[in-house]
Amino acid sequence: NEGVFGVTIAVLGSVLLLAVGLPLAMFVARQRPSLILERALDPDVHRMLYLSVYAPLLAALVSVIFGVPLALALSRGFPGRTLVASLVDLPLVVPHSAAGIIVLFGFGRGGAFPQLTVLGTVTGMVLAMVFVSAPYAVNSAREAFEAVDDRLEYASRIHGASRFETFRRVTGPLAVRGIVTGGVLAWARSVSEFGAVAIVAYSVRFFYPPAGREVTSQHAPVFIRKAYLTGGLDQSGAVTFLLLLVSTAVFLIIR
Amino acid sequence: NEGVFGVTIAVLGSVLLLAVGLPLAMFVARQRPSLILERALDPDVHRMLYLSVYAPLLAALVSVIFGVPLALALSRGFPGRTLVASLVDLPLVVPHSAAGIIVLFGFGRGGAFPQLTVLGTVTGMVLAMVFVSAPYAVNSAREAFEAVDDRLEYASRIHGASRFETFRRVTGPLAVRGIVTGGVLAWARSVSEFGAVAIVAYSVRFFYPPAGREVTSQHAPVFIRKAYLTGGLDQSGAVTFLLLLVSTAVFLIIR
Amino acid sequence: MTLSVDVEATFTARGADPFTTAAAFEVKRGETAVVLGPSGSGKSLLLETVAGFHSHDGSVALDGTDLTPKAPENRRFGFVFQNYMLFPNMTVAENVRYGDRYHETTGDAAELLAELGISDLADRYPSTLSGGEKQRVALARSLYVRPDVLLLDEPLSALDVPTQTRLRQDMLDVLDGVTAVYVTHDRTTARTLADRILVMNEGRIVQRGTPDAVFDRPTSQFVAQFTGSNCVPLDTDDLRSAVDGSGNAEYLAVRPENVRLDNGSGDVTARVERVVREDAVFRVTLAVSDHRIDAYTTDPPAPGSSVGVSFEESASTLL
Amino acid sequence: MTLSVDVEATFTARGADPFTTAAAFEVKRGETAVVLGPSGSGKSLLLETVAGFHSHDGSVALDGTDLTPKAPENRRFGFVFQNYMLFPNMTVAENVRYGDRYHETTGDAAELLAELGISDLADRYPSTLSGGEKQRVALARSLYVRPDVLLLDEPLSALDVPTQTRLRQDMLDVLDGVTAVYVTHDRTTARTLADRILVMNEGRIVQRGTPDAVFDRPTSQFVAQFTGSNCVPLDTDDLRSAVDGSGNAEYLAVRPENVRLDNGSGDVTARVERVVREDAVFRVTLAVSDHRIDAYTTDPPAPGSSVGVSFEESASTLL
Repeated sequence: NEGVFGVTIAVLGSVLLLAVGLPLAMFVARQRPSLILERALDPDVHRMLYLSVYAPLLAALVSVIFGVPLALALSRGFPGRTLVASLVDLPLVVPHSAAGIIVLFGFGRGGAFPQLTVLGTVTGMVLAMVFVSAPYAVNSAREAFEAVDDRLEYASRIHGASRFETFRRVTGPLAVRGIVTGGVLAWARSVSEFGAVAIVAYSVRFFYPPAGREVTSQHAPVFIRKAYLTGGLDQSGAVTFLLLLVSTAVFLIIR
Repeated sequence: NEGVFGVTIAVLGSVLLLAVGLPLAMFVARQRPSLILERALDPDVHRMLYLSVYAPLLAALVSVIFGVPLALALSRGFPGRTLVASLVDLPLVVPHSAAGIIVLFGFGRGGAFPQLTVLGTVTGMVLAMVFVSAPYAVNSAREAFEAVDDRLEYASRIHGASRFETFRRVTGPLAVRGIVTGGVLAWARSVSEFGAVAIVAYSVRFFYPPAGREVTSQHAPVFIRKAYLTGGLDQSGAVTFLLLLVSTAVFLIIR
Repeated sequence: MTLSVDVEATFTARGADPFTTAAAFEVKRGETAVVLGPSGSGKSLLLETVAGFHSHDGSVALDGTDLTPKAPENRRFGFVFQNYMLFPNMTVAENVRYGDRYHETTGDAAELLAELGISDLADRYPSTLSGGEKQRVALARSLYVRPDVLLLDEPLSALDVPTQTRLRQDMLDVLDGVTAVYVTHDRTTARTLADRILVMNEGRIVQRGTPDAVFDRPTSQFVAQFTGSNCVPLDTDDLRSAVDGSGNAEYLAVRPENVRLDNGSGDVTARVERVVREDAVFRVTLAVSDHRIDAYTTDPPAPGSSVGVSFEESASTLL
Repeated sequence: MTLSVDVEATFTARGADPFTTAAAFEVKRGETAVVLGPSGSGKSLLLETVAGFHSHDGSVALDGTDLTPKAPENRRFGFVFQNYMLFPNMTVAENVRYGDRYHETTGDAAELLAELGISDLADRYPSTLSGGEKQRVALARSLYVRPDVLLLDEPLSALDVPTQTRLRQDMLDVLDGVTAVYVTHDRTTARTLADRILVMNEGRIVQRGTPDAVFDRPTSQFVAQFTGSNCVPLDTDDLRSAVDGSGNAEYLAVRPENVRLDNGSGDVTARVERVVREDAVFRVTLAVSDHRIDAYTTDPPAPGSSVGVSFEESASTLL
């Protein structure tokens, strides 16, 4: 009976592990190194990688800079807090391409800021990324703030520190891990995003420092799909492999 | 000083709230009810909604049925646990369209199961969804299992219950909330997924009971992008609005 | 510095019913007032309210100056928490000197650490300390800011018994000359440290007075039981006739150390049910009719034997 | 049922160094062995190892039958936890009868609840109970399966003092005739409940014996201090000459209740530093040379006065 239970668990658990691990293993096994090398030397791929690191970084910075104060307010509570918390979580369940459509309605033509061009710009790309990734930055920081015992803040204040000083010397330093994790998660989520970016900024013109001028490229997930449609599975596989190296680096930072 | 800190937090926090809330508000405000009604009565939209609820449900079921045993094993610990936990989390940071490519390498032509057709099938769609959503089901269940005090299980066993009985009467019932939450999260994540599904199963043939025959449709996020490319922002906005109603229902279940 | 408190505060814990605590009391300069009550009686909430952490009705005043509108950081209080609440990201010395930049006059950190016997810990981080050491650091941190009033919330109750006993003794030196409000559920601590005791139950002060007054003359069944008195229902004739001339009382409250045992004589006859050795004395459990009465004695009778029991009028209370 | 334990187990808590506990002892049928030690001394780990929750070297045997290969559910033990560990998804009655389907003979749940004074709680859920009530339910749950051996891990230490005192008394009835291993850091509980005491420190048993033997004749400085004895360094001539004829001892261990005070005469002269009222007696802190000695007395001298102090040879130990 004991053994049966253990074996059942192991067998059932292994099925899911296969569903995730097998494609990954097959994917790695079926790569052709020559093709990967060729793509790794392609300037088009370099531009894509630059854009795919840089724009998510901007999005993560925005999410952290404005998300940490929001997280602090949420962790303390204020009237309407539940509503705001729900609003912050909403993008998590909005289908990805729907998020792109929503960003276009908000900031595109006829939207809130007529001077702003989002379609095909880095601005639009970053706005789409912030929309889908801000919840991660806010929730991670919020959990970190909530994990700080209220009475540690009491101890700080009763011994003379103001709210701000308490944040600077106690709450902030104790939550810094959670804030950084939130930023990394937001970055990773932005790197992953395909749907919203494909709608708002399929191809993007941006200043590319190595070339010293503006160039056009795509966000990595878009680039991969394009490679698949035009070059087939092998071509897109090589690009995916390169991108996975970057993703794995991100992943190791998170853990 | 006190007031300044509070105001600074409120102002900075509000910026992020605007970046998320403003597009949502503008999106809702700019919808045309007549167009929404027209789309709501369109049989094509019905097929899409059926597929977009049904396939994610299959994916969530698979993730829960095979994910709960894995979560239980992970919560208890075994040799290689850290490696397995990393493997389970990996899909979270794999870019969405890369996930689709990886699934094709694993289960597509030349993959692990030659008899299996994944390109354009419900099977492929569900496999892609499981790949991206299983981590949610596993992690939620795992956290729920870890939240059960070891000594509650000790108390069960010392008073005569085997491992299996302890799971059935104590650990399982106490973790059931987390398991259900994990299932709902996996479902919501599958509903949202655009990148992986667009690569593996852009258009899908499936049996549609109301018609009594096989039909072709797309997963909602794909359908939205198609509507945007062929019908413009207004057309896709109406479909997005319908889908958001469904998403919001999901969202309310989660909370 | 006389602290005057007259507050009423309501607190809602996550998922619990709202709980109201209300109290009016004064603590004179240099005195220690101990708030004694069971867990959940609202004594911690009261202390946190005095510190300014919760909004409340009424006022907290120091020498007639109303502190109610002041934020906690402007009240010049010290606070010692049950679970220490040392800043984990700072060394012991940094913890102690935390209030440095907010106070013009402070104590001498090195001297405080020496007095509390923890000079050698100055450069350690809190996570490496034992419970007793942590609480000494927390004490030093609070004393360092030379608080007008020191507030202490069950500072001993997370410690094991020998550490408790040692720190309770040292606490007497610490509190000497300090105006303090000390919250505890432990009657030994209350009796050791208090100049005045406020007994709290269900958010209200139910009795107040000197330790001897509260312990020897409880005014209610609750206080009698909580301070360790026997509280015997007077529902049998022989018990009633032995102690209650007027016939109006419902309970006899008498401390175990005031129950006299002798062979054969006494107010009533009791059977010895059990004899248990406590630190200095024996606790004898007696059965009188259907009731249990505890007595402390250094010369215990044999279990199962019959003894005479007498209650001195001067050392027992009718409720 | 004689329980024989001879085990060594190593445990690694998350992020901590591995900790090893080792002990060999026997508990005879119907006896209560109390493992007494400070927190972190490995006594809970030892108890959990005996229960079968951790892998270990050595063996656990009952009447000569080796239980080591048996899973916890096949050992026929009962276990009472510090934090109750009631199943929150079951009523009190369901908790008590949890072992029903795994045992052929069980106790009578209603009777057990009645004996423990909690009959009226049968249909309540654990979250609605007080700490004392929860622990009574946990006791009933363990007794219900008629365990060969009852293991108790600090069952009183999460309770407030009056509840502790009451349950400690009732525990005497519960443990009557039951073979039990009881783990605690509280010496009063140990002295009240133990047939034999095993004093544990740093993962090892450092002294064992009857309560009186362990409390009155500690064999080490640690045991002396942990059981509440004074442990005075014999580093001055007058103290040494007063008590130690041979001159080999380093410490004098003497219980506070065995320190005799009289005016003027006595082995040494001491100054009265402090007098504190404890429940039944006064704790007098004396200064002898640079050392502090505590004494219990019912007739305390005035603080600041000088008194003679004598240590009876029969009631003090040289270490």
